[in-house]
Amino acid sequence: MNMISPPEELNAKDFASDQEVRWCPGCGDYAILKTMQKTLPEIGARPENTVFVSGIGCSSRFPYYMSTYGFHTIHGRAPAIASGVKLSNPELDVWIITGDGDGLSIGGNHMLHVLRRNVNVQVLLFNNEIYGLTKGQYSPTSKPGLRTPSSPLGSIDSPISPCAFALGANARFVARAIDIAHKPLSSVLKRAHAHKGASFVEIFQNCVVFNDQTFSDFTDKKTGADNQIHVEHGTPLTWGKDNQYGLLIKPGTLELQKVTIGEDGVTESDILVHDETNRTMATMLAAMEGPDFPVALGVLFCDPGTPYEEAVRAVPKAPGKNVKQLLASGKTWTVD
Amino acid sequence: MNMISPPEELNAKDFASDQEVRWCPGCGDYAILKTMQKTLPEIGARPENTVFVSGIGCSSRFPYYMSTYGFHTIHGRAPAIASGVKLSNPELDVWIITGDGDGLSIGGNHMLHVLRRNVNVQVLLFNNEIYGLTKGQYSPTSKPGLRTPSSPLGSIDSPISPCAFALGANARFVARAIDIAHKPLSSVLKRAHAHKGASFVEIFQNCVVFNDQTFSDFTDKKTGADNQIHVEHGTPLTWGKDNQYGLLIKPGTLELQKVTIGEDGVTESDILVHDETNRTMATMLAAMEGPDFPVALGVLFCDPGTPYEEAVRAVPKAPGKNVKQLLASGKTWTVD
Amino acid sequence: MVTETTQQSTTDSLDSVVIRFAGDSGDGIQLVGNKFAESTALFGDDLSTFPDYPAEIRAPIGTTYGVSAYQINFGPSEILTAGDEPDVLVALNPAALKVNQEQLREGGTLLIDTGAFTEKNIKKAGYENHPLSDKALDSVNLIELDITKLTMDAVSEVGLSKKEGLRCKNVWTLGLILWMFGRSRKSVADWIETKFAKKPEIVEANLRALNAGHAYGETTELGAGLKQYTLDKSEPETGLYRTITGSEAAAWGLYAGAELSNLELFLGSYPITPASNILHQLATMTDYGIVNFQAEDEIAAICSAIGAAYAGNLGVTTSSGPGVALKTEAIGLAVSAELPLVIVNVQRGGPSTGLPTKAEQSDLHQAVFGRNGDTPLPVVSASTPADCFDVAIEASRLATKYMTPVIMLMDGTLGNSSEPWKIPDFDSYEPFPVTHRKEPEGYHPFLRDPETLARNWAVPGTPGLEHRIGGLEKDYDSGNISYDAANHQRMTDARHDKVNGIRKDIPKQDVCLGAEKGKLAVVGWGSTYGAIHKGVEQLRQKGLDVSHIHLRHIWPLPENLEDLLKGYDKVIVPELNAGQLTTLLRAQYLLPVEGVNKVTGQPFKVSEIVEAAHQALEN
Amino acid sequence: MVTETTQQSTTDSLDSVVIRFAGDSGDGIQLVGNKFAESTALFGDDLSTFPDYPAEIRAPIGTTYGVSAYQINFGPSEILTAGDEPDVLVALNPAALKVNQEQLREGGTLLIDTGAFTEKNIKKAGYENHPLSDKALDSVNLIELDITKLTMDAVSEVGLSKKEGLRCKNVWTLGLILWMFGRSRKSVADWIETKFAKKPEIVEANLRALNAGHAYGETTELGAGLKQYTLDKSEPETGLYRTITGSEAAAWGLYAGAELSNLELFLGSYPITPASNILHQLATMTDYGIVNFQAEDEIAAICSAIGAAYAGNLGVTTSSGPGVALKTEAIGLAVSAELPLVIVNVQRGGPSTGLPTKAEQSDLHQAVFGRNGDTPLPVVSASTPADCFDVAIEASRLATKYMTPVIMLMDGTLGNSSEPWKIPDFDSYEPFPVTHRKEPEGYHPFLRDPETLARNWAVPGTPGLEHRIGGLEKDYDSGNISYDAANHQRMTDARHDKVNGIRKDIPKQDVCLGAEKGKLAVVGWGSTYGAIHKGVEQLRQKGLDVSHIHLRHIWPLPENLEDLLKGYDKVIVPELNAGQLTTLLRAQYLLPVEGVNKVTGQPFKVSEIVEAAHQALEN
Ligand SMILES: Cc1ncc(C[n+]2csc(CCOP(=O)(O)OP(=O)(O)O)c2C)c(N)n1
Ligand SMILES: Cc1ncc(C[n+]2csc(CCOP(=O)(O)OP(=O)(O)O)c2C)c(N)n1
Ligand code: SF4
Ligand code: SF4
Ligand SMILES: [Mg+2]
Ligand SMILES: [Mg+2]
Repeated sequence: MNMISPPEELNAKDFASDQEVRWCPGCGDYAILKTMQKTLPEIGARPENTVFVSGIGCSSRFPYYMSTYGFHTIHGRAPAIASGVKLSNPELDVWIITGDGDGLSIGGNHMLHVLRRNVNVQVLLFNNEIYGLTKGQYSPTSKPGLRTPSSPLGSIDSPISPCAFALGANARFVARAIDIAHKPLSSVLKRAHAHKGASFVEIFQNCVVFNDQTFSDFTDKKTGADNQIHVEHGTPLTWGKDNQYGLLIKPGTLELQKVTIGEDGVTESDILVHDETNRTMATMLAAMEGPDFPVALGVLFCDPGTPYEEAVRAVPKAPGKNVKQLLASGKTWTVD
Repeated sequence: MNMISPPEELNAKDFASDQEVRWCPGCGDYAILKTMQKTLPEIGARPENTVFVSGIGCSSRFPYYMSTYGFHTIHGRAPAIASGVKLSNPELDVWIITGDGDGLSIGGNHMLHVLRRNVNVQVLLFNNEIYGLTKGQYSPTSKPGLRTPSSPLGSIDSPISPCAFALGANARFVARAIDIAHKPLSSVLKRAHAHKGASFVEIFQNCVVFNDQTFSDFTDKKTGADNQIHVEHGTPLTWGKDNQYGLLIKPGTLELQKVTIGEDGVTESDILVHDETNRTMATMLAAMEGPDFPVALGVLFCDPGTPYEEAVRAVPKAPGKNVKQLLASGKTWTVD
Repeated sequence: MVTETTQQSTTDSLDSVVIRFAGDSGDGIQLVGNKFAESTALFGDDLSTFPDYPAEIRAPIGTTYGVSAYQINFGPSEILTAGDEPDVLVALNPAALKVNQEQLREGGTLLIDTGAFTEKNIKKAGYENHPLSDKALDSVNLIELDITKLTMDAVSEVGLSKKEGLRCKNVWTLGLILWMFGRSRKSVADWIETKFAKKPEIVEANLRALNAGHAYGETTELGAGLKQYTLDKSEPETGLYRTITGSEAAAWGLYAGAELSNLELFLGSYPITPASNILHQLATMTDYGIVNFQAEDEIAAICSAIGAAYAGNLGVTTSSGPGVALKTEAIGLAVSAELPLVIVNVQRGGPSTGLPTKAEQSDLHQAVFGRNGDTPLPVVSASTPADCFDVAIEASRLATKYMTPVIMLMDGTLGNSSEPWKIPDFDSYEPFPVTHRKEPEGYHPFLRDPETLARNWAVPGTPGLEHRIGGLEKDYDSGNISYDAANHQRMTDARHDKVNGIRKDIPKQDVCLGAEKGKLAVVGWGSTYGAIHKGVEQLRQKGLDVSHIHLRHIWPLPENLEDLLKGYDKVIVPELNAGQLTTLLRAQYLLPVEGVNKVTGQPFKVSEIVEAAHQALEN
Repeated sequence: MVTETTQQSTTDSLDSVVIRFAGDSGDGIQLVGNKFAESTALFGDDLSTFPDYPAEIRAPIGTTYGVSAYQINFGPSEILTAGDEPDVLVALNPAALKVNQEQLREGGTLLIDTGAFTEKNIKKAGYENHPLSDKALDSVNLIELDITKLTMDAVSEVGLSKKEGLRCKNVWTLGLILWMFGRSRKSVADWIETKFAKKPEIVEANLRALNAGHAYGETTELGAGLKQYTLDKSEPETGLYRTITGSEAAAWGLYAGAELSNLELFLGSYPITPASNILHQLATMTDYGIVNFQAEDEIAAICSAIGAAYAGNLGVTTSSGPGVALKTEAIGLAVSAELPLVIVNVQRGGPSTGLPTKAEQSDLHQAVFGRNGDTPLPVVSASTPADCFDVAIEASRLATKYMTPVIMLMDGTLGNSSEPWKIPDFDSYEPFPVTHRKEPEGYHPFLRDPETLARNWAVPGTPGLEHRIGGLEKDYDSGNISYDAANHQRMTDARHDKVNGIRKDIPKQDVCLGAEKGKLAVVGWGSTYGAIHKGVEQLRQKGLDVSHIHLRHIWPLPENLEDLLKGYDKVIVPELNAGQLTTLLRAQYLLPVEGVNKVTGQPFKVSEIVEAAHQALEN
């Protein structure tokens, strides 16, 4: 299946399908789609070797807008279907597109297992903290108190953190990005693609219609910078407009602390350095939230292991094994 | 439903049903059953107010042997059914009995959601790292390489850690015990019962028929002591036959280190003290495994929050609200 | 039927009228439709509505797939369908015209907003040429108004942004239409004032638009095109009325079922179109003592309801076809454990994700046959929006009386449509209170009532009745697990007999129109009621010997149905599926009933029923 | 039939014999049964087996619910069932006697191990009095041996522990039975040597026990009770033989289907009794190029297979009723996306968890009707263990040729039973190679073959054929999403026509015994084949005009079936369910076919078929 492709250079347009894009005007999904279409040529992807598998939801319409192979399946099951695709043909680049409802409500179990098995696929979870397609009910990531048609007095569910869940599920690549921030999103997609094994990417996606601005605390172009931190392996965990803030482990505890560089004698060299191979650190970073802490973006965790499909296919077909051989194998006797 | 019960004292026998117990001779399930039957009277439980809900599996036969209310349901769905029971009648003590297959394979999603919602139930997951009832296929907790009828060349799946999963799922009570260790198991059951909200307890359970001795490294009566640590809130994390070992945070990192007290100048006061309210610590403890580290037992994490059923039932029925009132509500008009 | 009685558009006095409002989904079409329906109901007319949403949440403005429509049929006589063909089509943009134009009846009135017929919009709608140059429009009564401009003029003084101002277009149009049919603006004005109470300038703008639209009709002389229509004054039965959608009626009926059975209502549900509205409705009713649980998926939803039933409540779960498919295994548990449960299926177009916003009746086989094992359960179905109330009560009655899950079939059309409803006297409903068992003497969980065969229902919390149940086969005489061969046969028979016994407890099937025997019976179920009824009415008016039979009880079928059907020379069964009730009736009665099948996601037209009956009579 | 031809226990020469081995599940009963079957097959007899496991993994020793049994019917003539009533019952403990005693035919031989009939064991089995004092035993040929002691004596010199020594009881018994029927010990001895190669003292002990049991028969004079039986020598067709269970045959057939279609085989499965054995079998075959995936649940299992099909493989999923219930929604996706898939349902007793280790045919309705929407798919069923091979190939053929999921029905009896199988010449199987589309010109994903109506199959990795599919309705002419009303009808019709068209591509239904018209047809499907066939054979031998028709194709039904059935005065349909094929035939043909129904978890007895036929002929 390793297609020898003509060497022409592809660009974003080559990854756009002829279907009219049907999200609400202003939906964050548009930005993600654009970034994906721009990023794929940059990583040398070929439309014929690329497959997008999605469940059901606004986000899950994504495959229709790509000129690659695509399968818009049923609610919550994209990881299972994608596993079948990847195990069948490990040469394919398989991307899973899912939402917070699709991937963590009805589909939570398949998400758990595709991650722990480490099937070499990229999972992009468009988290808008709402069920968009079904007109705005609260989801497992919705903030408590959110009023929706199914929670008119405000949601009482305590939410789940997608990245914390993925880390608990033994995922070996966990990252985060914001829909409209093209560059960081693109670089996270590239890292996810490069990672051999299951990559989990949470994308904060704004639903303008049913949950507008739910992430604006940290995504706002003006004020967001102070509330988001881009983590990078081997680099101190600092942020803010002037990189003035940093993270420490509160001495003698297992808790993070926010400090200002230059205050209380803190210098840049005191700041905790990001180690993306440390699951504990990733878990702590994933748990950070406002107002006291910034939201962590970028690759929180990356610690590769054998991809599942390689292990599954470790036993190749032995020469001569076929039905005839099978029929004659084992205990037989002849009547003559 | 708050039954005013006669004050007679109950004992273990009062919690045993008249059904013959039908597990394989030597199965760890027997010990768990015994401990449960002994523990319930000690915490003042009443058979009429106690409900055991299980899925399908050897472990899930448990309810039949209790003289309480019991519901042996379908594979993987016990958390959902138990949620319905508890939301319907918060006065009931609801225990969920499940296995590693029932609770983490087919039932992983319901497990995730009952934990994150924090429904006030006790979840006991009998982990024998195998599908017992269906005659011994590998499960999501099986060790890699395990040969079973469905993995004749050895399982290639990378397993999941039930406690790490529960912590990632935002569980607020996570504990561990060994089937045949009556006292620690009993005290964990008591803590789980006392905890308001979802309590998750992993019980290492030996399947003598299909996965015998899989935990013997740390459960063996003779050699196990050096390979298990009983954690206790506020107490230093030490273990070993003579409590000679202890845990530290490797300075400047987010990694645990095993030390021997008295060696390299380490004294007991240097040892990390268990803080059961710290999710990071719990996550690190849950991840420990042999041969370098002991297996952590006891209450790894406990940090109570509002139980879900209280939030659900926060709006009481308003006086006068009934069908007639409903029919007459809103916009109506009269034709006369 | 509308089209038959109002042949000319110039007629001032009508029996009934069908209006179809259409525009971009951002144009507030559903609102206009709803408010017009309200005014009309208050006026005393009977009516039936059919909201026709796009599948997308918000498709790009101006595209054909973003068109939203709302059809209403109203008049003084009995109205049973939303009408075959609109008499009046309101098209607020070119895409709306494109999608709906064909439906307008010949000679009907077409009202368009020329302000929205810009070149850009025309192109977006996919027209090659200017749509108004279409020859087909020659035969319609075309009214061209620049509603965009008229609205902006009307609201200009309020000082809104252009965008906000344009939002009032729908209300302006509503004002005009209210004038056309002599309906009062009061309820609309009231609604505007309450709705935007916190934004006085929005109230002001909308009121101005409403009045301007109305005044426009009154003061402008547009010739024959724009004129006022007079419908005969209705004389409905006296009583208290409201309009109600099927979803509301179902939600209320479930609550009524709980009250009549003296149980708490527990809903476990997971959102899915078109069933979510029942969840939404019940979610607003927590102060009525309803426990609502939005589960993580459909399986958890039904399982939580089963848990609630085990704990002594009326467990309910609501979904649509794909969601019900997921519930199959759990339904089997409820059958085996003999727990009461109501499963509402608001059917949509299949297979698979299918056509989520369109209606179909294609889950009947799933409801009756779709489980592993011999797993019988009762199935009931509702025929009109208001009927959902009574059918939900009936489902609750059967579930609790017979300790069984019951499937209630609705469909998207029923759920979303509304009709005026004479509020029933709830005291006239027979209660069916449940008594949970309390007596330990002689108890075991599968002790059966000798008459109904229902097992007794003991609830956790009751001293002395502790017991264990599950999905394994149970001993008939003790309720303990049993693998015994003869016992399995006995229990299988008991489960069948229990459900079959319900025949004796449901009304004999009636003939809702026509004679009890004769040439042709048209047998239907569900939302096709109106179309079939009107069709049969027309046929009978022409002197043809046709009867209409409409089933509420799909399983078990009424005791007398076999004999009843045998009294006709011919039986046809119109269904919005490929012939599912047909299969059932043929298998049960070995009668050569014939299907009339339509699987387009659209309801039957009255004319289709009439034609099918004619054909059947001829052959 | 056995019972008819071997009325006296003293007969030395028999046509066929039924032996039932029974003992504690720890006694190695299944092993004894299997090994006896093997020796018998090697001897050249035909045979049919019925392993009857307890539901518990290992119930406490000595209890009735821990009893394991293995029944084998063998002889020189054609053997089709495991036999109605054992001629010989071996009971290795009191519980085994208790559970099985009633089945022994009058005058049959009962062999018991008196060493196991201790007071404790007798009590554990629930006997009030000593079981051998039971009057009912007067009419049987009772052979009491202290097998426990005889075994211990035989192995005493090897120096095993008592526990290990006792484990040889089963092999001692096997030795004796092999002697009784003149079967060779060789294959058993070979097996012992290979199996325990690493434990020479275990080999030694078992060989001694085997020989001792055999010698015991040869040397002991017990009177008429214990004697050697001579069966006529079989003359089977010449060829290469093996024994095969239904599970093995199904696994191999699926693999053969992949080879014939030139595809890779992908299995996505989740363990469930009694379907797991197919998974186990395929799991041993990774070196045949099979991709095996044990999924997290049944939904993931089928979804992975759908993914594999999308990627161009033969996707297969195997399960039993409750698991298939969970797959329902995904099956709908495969129908809508028109992807090939084989879904094997090894049916078990329902409803719900039901009787997991017992067989039933109660998932036919689920297979044919059990989905939301109008969602047709082909259903095939296997009749004997070896037939599973051919039917799995047929399922693969239909799936790939018509681009559709296919359900293959088996049941627990078929899956676990074995029979000697003349290994077919695989070259005689017609290949049905799939060609994935490669040509971009004119491609769209829902282009159909004009004859089969199958859409073309393009696979990811193919340049120029990139496309998107899903569960929403698709435009007939482009494959893009379409909400168009007329298109939905067209696609619905196309899906029905495609599946109905299969009628033309399957063999005409044959009559497997008897005339093509006449008084009575007995119509069956699945594992009831043997009982029906033997029953009809007996009836015909008595000169009665009865025919046996056995269906492989459940949906669509063979083209000629209607006419065929109309040629009989009466049609009865024996099924291990409450009448599911009956419903289907009645609905299709409006024929008054009557069900003969048994839902006990046990197979039909030949005598039950005979009796039902007699009744039908009389009425
Ligand atoms: C089996 C099934 N259950 C429910 C639905 C209805 N449904 C479709 S999408 C959706 C939730 C979508 O939420 P999310 O995954 O967050 O996607 P978003 O629309 O927010 O992008 C639901 C409940 C369905 N299509 N199928
Ligand atoms: C829907 C469904 N799928 C599969 C099964 C078969 N099944 C029963 S129990 C089980 C796994 C049991 O494993 P576990 O939960 O670990 O319990 P254990 O027997 O080891 O205690 C399986 C696969 C079933 N009963 N129902
Ligand atoms: S509803 Fe929300 S998520 Fe869906 S398309 Fe509209 S803006 Fe996007
Ligand atoms: S199979 Fe294993 S888990 Fe099941 S009862 Fe036997 S020993 Fe226990
Ligand atoms: Mg979402
Ligand atoms: Mg287990």
